[in-house]
Amino acid sequence: MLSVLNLACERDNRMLFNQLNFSLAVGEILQIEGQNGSGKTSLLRILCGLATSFEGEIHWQDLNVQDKLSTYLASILYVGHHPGIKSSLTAEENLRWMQQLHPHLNKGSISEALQKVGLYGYEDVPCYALSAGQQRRVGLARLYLSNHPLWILDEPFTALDKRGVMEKEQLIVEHATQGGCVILTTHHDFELPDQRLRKINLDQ
Amino acid sequence: MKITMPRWFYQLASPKWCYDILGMLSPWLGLAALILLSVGVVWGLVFAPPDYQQGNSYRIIYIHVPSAILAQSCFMLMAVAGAIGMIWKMKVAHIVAKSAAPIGASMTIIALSTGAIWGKPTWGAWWVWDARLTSMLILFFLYIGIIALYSAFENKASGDQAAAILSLVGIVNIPIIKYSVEWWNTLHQPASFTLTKKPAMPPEMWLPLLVMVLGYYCFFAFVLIGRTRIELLEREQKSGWVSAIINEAR
Amino acid sequence: MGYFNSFSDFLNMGGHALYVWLSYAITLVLFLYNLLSLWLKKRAFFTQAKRQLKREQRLS
Amino acid sequence: MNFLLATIRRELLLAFRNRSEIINPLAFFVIVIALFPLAVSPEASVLANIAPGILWVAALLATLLSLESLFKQDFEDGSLEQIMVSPQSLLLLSIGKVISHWLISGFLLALLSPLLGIMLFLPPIAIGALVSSLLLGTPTLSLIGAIGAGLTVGLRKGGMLISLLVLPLYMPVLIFGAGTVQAGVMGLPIGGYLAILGAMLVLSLMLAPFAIAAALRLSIRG
Repeated sequence: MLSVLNLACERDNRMLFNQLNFSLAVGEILQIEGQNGSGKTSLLRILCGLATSFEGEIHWQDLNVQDKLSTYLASILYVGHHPGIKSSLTAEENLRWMQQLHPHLNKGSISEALQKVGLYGYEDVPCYALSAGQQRRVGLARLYLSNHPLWILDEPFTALDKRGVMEKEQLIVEHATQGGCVILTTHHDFELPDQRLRKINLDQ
Repeated sequence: MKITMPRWFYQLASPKWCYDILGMLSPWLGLAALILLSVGVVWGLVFAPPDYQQGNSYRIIYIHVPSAILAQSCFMLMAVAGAIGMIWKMKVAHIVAKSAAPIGASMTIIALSTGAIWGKPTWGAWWVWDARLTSMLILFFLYIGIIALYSAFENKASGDQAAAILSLVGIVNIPIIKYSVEWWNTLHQPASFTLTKKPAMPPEMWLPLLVMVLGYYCFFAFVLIGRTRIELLEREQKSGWVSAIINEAR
Repeated sequence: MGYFNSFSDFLNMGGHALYVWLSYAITLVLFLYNLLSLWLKKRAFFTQAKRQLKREQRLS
Repeated sequence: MNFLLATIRRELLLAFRNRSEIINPLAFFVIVIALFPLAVSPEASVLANIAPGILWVAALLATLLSLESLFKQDFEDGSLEQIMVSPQSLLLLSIGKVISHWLISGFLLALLSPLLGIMLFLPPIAIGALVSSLLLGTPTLSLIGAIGAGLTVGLRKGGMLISLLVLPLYMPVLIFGAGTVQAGVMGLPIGGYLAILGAMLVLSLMLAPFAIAAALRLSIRG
């Protein structure tokens, strides 16, 4: 579905990565590894069109992403370090805004999603009153609503407890088995029983 | 937004080609500037007749008017170069715009200070809120803003684009600013006497002015080319052709 | 000499000497400043570039 | 269109939740106005003379100060990123943000201005001119200022810079805005002035959103 050809990115006169080639088929999960500063976040930002200073090509369903940016953007869901959650709005209001932004966030209802991330009963509490882990879960709740074929997740497991991590892993695998793709970075050892998981190391 | 342009236009995008061509032009422009400015100054100061109303103080016109013209042309150039840089992603155009900004700012300083000094014998005050001086002052503020914006960005490419946006916004605003300042001026000082508007200037007065304007343009181009070439070297320091130049220079 | 009878007459500028010469002096200073800053920029670049080149040679 | 309305609704809700965002520009406006009688003279004749200018300058500065934070929060919490990676247009978002910014700054300033006009001994016949000029002029200020806010949002020290970038561009609006009130004081017709302020508004409404969106795009890409 997604293929990357000869991708190169330079930042502050330093080559982050060069000659990067990979492709991602339906149902695959790609984990990007690398030390701090190896360009993981930069790569993810390039893949979702947030950074344009790169060379090479990105193809989505055999079309160049830069020519068909809006159709591409309609099919990806990106959750970065800052997930775009307003602390003075409640979890429900935040998710409703996300639905305004992404028409594909239409699987099930918001209250179901909040229930699944364990925030049942917190719908009308403004996010600043939630703990860091709970806020993170508000940020990730959109995954339960998503019908996007491609998820791009930057460190999705930070600030989550063990159970939260397990649930998210399960969710990611489920997304892949249902025909989606996932690209993510994490320091967490992400062990999967089947052959879906692929890894790229940016240090090499 | 892809528009096909003639080949030379794309060659402009090659830093090395630009560096070489500009290097060939530069000495000629320098020479032309030197000749035109010396001829113009001597002609204007010595051989042009004094003004019947202002006497000899009008000789400031020969440095005031060209600097005011240059200050405006330079802003126009920055906006056009910025637009080219944004549309065709041409680095060289951004570099030209960046190199032009400080020169344009110094031209506004010349226009402002000579205008203010000229005001003293004409209106009896060192500063008068005259329409032309006021719009020149606002133009100076615009230049300061653009230069500050360049220096605020650590990433040069972002700074270039930010300044390009600002200079495009500025160029749309300049006519509005000029018009409103003129209108404001007539409201507060009806029928004021303007410095440079003359019913008919005899040729022995405007010919040296023309020479000076051309001389200013050549000087501007000379300095602009010099700054652009160095900025090109700075940005392309990693590439082979720049290393060759550095090695040659030692 | 042009429209002036003598050199001192020229310097006097019909009583407007201060204004005329002050304007021309400011203009001259700013023109020279432009040239000087150009030269300084050039020199700064080449000293920096040479230093960096030496450093790279030492490393390799 | 739906997205535009949704943006405005969200922005107004956010402003309502952090009420200081609404109150601060208004308080600033009042306090700056209160400085002038103390600094210049409390005499009615003096104050009435400079009132049009003061009221307009104070409204302009209040708008400018509130603009600084227009995109800051959205930039820091990732909301702008989310809009960039969504299929929604940044252009509509910019328009929506500016409209809601105007509703909580310029619009309220205009509503508050008659009170301050009276405190500065502005003749009652000029109050209409004051309110109408602010209603037509402040949206232009918000639009132009949002360009500066977008350009500086990614910078660590954007505060002073935005004033430097935006104030020169504000001058035509200031000239005609204060001119409207001045004409109102003298009992002259103000239709022409309002027409020019309206023309400036239309022009900036057509062009500024593109510049705002381009500025935001460049700030997010870093």
